[in-house]
Amino acid sequence: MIRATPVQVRGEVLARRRVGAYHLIEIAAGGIAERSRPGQFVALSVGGPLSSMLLRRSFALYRATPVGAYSGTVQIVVGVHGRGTEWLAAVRPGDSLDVVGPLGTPFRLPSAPTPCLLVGGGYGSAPLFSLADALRARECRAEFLLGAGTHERIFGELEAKRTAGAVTVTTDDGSYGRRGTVADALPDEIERTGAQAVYACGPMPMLRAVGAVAASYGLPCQVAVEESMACGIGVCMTCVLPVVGEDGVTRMSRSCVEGPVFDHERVRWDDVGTVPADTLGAAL
Amino acid sequence: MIRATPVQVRGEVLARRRVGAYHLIEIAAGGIAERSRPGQFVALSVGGPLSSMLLRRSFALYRATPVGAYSGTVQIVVGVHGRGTEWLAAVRPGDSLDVVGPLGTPFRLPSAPTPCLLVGGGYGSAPLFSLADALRARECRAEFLLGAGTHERIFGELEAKRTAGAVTVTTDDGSYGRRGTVADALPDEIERTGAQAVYACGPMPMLRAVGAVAASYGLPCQVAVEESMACGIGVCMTCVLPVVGEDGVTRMSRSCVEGPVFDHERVRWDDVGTVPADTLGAAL
Amino acid sequence: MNLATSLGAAALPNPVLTASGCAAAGRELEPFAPVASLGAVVTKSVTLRPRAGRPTPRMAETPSGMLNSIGLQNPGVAAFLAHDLPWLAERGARAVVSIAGGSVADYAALAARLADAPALVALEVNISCPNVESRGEVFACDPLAASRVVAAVRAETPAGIPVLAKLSPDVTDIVSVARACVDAGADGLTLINTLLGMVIDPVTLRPRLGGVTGGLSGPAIRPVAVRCVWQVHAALPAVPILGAGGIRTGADALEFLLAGASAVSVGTAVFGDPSAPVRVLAELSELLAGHGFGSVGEVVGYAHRPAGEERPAPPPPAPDPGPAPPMSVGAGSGRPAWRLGGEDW
Amino acid sequence: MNLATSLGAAALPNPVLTASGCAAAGRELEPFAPVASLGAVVTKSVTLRPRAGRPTPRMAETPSGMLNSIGLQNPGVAAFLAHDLPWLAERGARAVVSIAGGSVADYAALAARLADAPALVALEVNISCPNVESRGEVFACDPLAASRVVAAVRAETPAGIPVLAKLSPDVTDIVSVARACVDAGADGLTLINTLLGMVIDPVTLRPRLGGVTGGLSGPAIRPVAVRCVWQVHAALPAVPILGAGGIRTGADALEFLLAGASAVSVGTAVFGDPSAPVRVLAELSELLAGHGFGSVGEVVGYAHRPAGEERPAPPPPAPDPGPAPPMSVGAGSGRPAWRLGGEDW
Ligand SMILES: Cc1cc2nc3c(=O)[nH]c(=O)nc-3n(C[C@H](O)[C@H](O)[C@H](O)COP(=O)(O)OP(=O)(O)OC[C@H]3O[C@@H](n4cnc5c(N)ncnc54)[C@H](O)[C@@H]3O)c2cc1C
Ligand SMILES: Cc1cc2nc3c(=O)[nH]c(=O)nc-3n(C[C@H](O)[C@H](O)[C@H](O)COP(=O)(O)OP(=O)(O)OC[C@H]3O[C@@H](n4cnc5c(N)ncnc54)[C@H](O)[C@@H]3O)c2cc1C
Ligand SMILES: Cc1cc2nc3c(=O)[nH]c(=O)nc-3n(C[C@H](O)[C@H](O)[C@H](O)COP(=O)(O)O)c2cc1C
Ligand SMILES: Cc1cc2nc3c(=O)[nH]c(=O)nc-3n(C[C@H](O)[C@H](O)[C@H](O)COP(=O)(O)O)c2cc1C
Ligand code: FES
Ligand code: FES
Repeated sequence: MIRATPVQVRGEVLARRRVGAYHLIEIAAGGIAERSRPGQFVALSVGGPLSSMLLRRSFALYRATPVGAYSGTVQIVVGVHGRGTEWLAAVRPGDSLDVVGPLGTPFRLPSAPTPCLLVGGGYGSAPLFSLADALRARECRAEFLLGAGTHERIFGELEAKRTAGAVTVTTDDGSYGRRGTVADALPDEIERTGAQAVYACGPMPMLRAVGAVAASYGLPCQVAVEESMACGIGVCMTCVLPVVGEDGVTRMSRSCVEGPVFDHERVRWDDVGTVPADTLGAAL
Repeated sequence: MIRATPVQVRGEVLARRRVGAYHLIEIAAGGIAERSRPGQFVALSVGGPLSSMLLRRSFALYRATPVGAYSGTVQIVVGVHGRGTEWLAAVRPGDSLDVVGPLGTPFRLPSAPTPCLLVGGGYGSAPLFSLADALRARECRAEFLLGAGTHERIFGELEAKRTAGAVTVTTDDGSYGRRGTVADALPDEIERTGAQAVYACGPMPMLRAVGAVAASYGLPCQVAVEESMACGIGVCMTCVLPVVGEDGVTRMSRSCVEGPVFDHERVRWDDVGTVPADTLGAAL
Repeated sequence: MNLATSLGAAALPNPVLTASGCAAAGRELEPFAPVASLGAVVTKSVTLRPRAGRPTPRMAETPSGMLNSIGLQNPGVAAFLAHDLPWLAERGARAVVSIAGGSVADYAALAARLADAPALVALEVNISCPNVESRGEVFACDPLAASRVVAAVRAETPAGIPVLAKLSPDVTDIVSVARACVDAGADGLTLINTLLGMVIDPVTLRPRLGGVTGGLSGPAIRPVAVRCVWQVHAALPAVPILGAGGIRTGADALEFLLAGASAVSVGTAVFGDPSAPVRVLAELSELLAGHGFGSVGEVVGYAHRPAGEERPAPPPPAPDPGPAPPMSVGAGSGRPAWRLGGEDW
Repeated sequence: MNLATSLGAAALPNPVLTASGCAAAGRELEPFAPVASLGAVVTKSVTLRPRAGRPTPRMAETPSGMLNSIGLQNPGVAAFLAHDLPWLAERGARAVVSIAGGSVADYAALAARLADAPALVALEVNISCPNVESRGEVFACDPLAASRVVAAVRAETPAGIPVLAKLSPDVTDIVSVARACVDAGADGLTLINTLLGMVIDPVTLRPRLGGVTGGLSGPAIRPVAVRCVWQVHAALPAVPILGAGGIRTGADALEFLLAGASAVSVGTAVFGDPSAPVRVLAELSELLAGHGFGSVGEVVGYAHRPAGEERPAPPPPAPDPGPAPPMSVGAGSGRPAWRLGGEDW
């Protein structure tokens, strides 16, 4: 796979606004949008030069617009999790942000028209909208199944409706949409949409469950995983998970450069967080 | 000496503006202004809660206004020196600042009407204006001698003129006012003003020289020193200098609680930065 | 919940103390952190005779930390007994008195002088001092030298007053030093003192500190301190530990308790926030309650429990905004497998 | 100015290198910091056989630092020789190859395999590894074990390739370990590896890292690293040192040179700023020129010069905005002494 080399640029915050539980941040960052593909991510410095936080934070590209009034903009959807995302949730237009990207593997697209189901959990739906555009450009139908714990943690329902017509939404407690998880709703959705492929992005347990349902229907499923990352560019070996290679051998694969998009069936979900004994180079 | 106990308050930046080479910052900080006396200082947190900078930065109180639209305001004059002052120079109205104060010893005032000369170096003139007010309230004449390396580093010339009439200004290179240092100009100023006491605030070499001139005229001189401080409240023993006590014994005195105001003649200027052999507790 | 804890025979109303050298003898802290409200005040190390300390500059700020080379400036034990302990006693505060010396005899003499001092609840033996009788080697770096100091202090100290040995992290094997001190009679351990460090000024091109090297403290060293507490508690689970090193929040304090400390000292954080000790106590107490702990004792060393063994306590809210894992997953329908095309840009 | 420097027989075009484990084998850094423009790439420690490393989570961010417990994941020396060194050689880059093992024999075998590898300019011996033949004690913590490894590697390595022993700061006396390594044939030393640390999660109440403890790196540890370089250079001034530990700016790099390092490695800073190595080099080169140094060699150890001995170089602008001390001070006029009144509020 030939991928564009990432760049490091000093971006400028153009806008930040709340969207449900999240913050939608738009950044002028020349050189990134034109190289990026759906599923890739950017890594941002947080806290300013005197911060005690040394490491970058990673965010899926929600939108990447190569041209326009600014020399190229990217949009990300930030959920506040810890100190770095808290800081990001307070940036103001005009603030400068150091951005590295595009990083990681993009979603691969069907080579022939194929109806696809795009499953997002929480902010995990962010990268699915540009994916839907790319799918449609290839005459692939793209429908959405979005879930979260609560209504305000569903991202992009309106946008999904605008582009895809019917959108199914789940919340854990049923306070909005269908009660339960996206995996609970998935069989009905596969039947309803006639999907021939599934794409998913969201928390790890969700990816695991969604992929299992897809597999039970014999459908291929690509997932964009989220592992804790120190460097984001492939030099530190922090972000690994056990993945089975083409050769059938399990390796601790870096989710920042070999992922974040993996074929669901290649990830050894039972063993995430461990080094399985049959991994290449596992201690005896 | 009975001094008000300091308080720690969450202040709010009301205004920041450039004045020559400095930044004049006004902070609403209830509880500090009403307790403070000329010569005391405040200590501010810098960099925010996630900063890599742990220690406070100290600033002389330029103005302290106990009442008004806000529950009490303080003003400080900040010269950019390192990272902390750089951060302070970028605060915006509405930003919150953790302030501890008032700290340290105030200038002592003559008990009878006495003409005084107030000598300031660079931002060191900041505490002299409230001192002048206090002196005048005691019917002491207060005149100013201000110096700095360059014109933009003279602070408060206009204000000094407004309140004191003639003000002598020196710059090292003579680009503005009299050429040379305040100590060079001091003999003439003592003659001209008939001063019977000298107060000085500024860099250590200046304090030393000013005090020497005052001493040569037999005039008492109080100086507000500036030593690097870690805590500002007297618990760490960082900010010490060799000072001769009433009992004639030299001690490493804390400039944050036993100072910053000292009688010039008590400071062992030749030995600042060392522990003289006859200091109480010096290693043999 | 009940915040009471103890360090050996010393009963403390709560587990948050100051750290030696970061609170003087409590007086200057009183406006910000009333001394009687703290577990105890650990006083600046006191020596037999007054000490003037090292030349300035004595400190340098470093990333999330600072270096100090104060050189144990203190007024000597006589002045300390005359002015400082009575003041703490008047306010109903408890004092853990830190002592420092250059020889075993110094430490013993200090312990004897302090034996019936007011407010005293424990002695902390600062053995991160050069041994003048042994080429200036630091006591804390040699298990034998450390144990000699501890034994001498223990012998001079009343039974009801625990002796805590304060260890340096600058050693190859902190457990062996800890064990030597305990074998010599230490009732508890304080972990950790500062790490030896230095800063060179890029303008003057010389060491920044008057003393050339200094002690590194603050949040920067917290992971080292937690590791030391963890290792020593794992090896000597019955020995009470006073944890210190970079504690700035209640969550930081909790880390130390979980690693095995029975109480904690807040040091450098006081310089940035003089009310830090009381704030840390409030935050810690809220965290402990949130986790459903009923007493400090339950928490001490809790992170050492075997994998799989979980608390029945109410779990804190999950930080993850996404949906929870499904309870059931739909069964397969037997559709034919279909492969996605390869990457084609 | 001339930025060339050397580490023993290894001539380097400039003194800024990457750090082992923080740049993989250079390939992923190339878009941000072209590998040929650096003094050298210090590659991730390689072992004889592939290693899968430790379970995740493998890192925790700490104040101005981070912990890692990667566990030496690497593809093994065969893959490294097949894919990584040729790539570096093609680009005209220099490789300092870091090797790691569990026994003296492992290290020796690695050195033999690498003896005539392309791009290789030096071997860095990562001895912060558990010795499987000695209850897992880390080689770097025992002068004898460390010297055995170094001697074995030196014996297998061609004369023109210097062997650098990379020391751990987690020892009581780093100078004695340094001396043992030099006596065993080390041509230089890399100072320092990470400090052992840990973090406990205040939500899960368990250690944050899969490996429980991990290595602390980043600016938080810089004062410790500078102190180690200072101590070792003072004791062994002729031994070249590769300095590492928290270097993020040119001024940080300068600190290490002044303390006695002949070159520096930029590690953790790369994660926050992938172009850090080239930026540090540019900043350092500007600083050196500003101080009037003509070569790197002049700077190495410069902060050790005796007090009073100053450079003739143009001094940087004084940071103090106030007036300079006066040249002359007016003479006394004999007025009568007069006392200020006492404090009266
Ligand atoms: C490929 C990828 C795409 C992502 N996309 C999004 C997105 O679109 N929107 C969004 O809100 N979040 C996204 N995340 C998660 C986001 O990166 C984390 O929430 C964020 O890094 C947490 O930082 P913090 O400072 O708030 O938390 P802290 O816990 O303080 O972070 C400490 C350190 O751990 C790392 N870390 C902690 N959690 C994660 C995590 N889940 N993933 C990676 N690193 C982590 C941080 O980067 C930082 O270095 C994505 C993560 C990955 C790996
Ligand atoms: C009593 C007193 C009154 C002062 N009044 C003023 C004033 O009115 N206006 C003004 O501009 N400056 C004043 N200063 C100096 C000011 O505190 C320092 O310039 C400032 O602390 C430097 O911080 P920095 O982050 O920019 O520099 P850094 O060098 O990054 O500071 C690092 C650390 O050293 C301490 N430090 C460094 N220099 C000094 C210093 N000169 N004094 C005390 N601590 C220092 C800092 O507080 C900080 O903890 C005063 C200092 C003192 C002691
Ligand atoms: C300025 C300063 C002075 C200190 N003085 C002493 C001392 O006299 N005796 C002692 O045992 N420890 C002393 N310490 C070490 C602290 O008590 C504490 O062990 C260490 O700083 C780590 O905790 P912290 O990171 O919370 O500061 C001092 C620390 C600092 C910063
Ligand atoms: C993620 C990570 C992996 C590391 N891997 C190695 C390694 O494989 N071999 C080694 O000798 N040092 C390794 N180190 C240590 C660094 O090379 C360096 O000595 C240390 O991190 C201090 O420098 P720094 O603060 O600039 O990172 C690693 C450090 C980090 C952060
Ligand atoms: S985050 Fe560093 S290799 Fe993936
Ligand atoms: S600054 Fe801490 S005692 Fe003065």
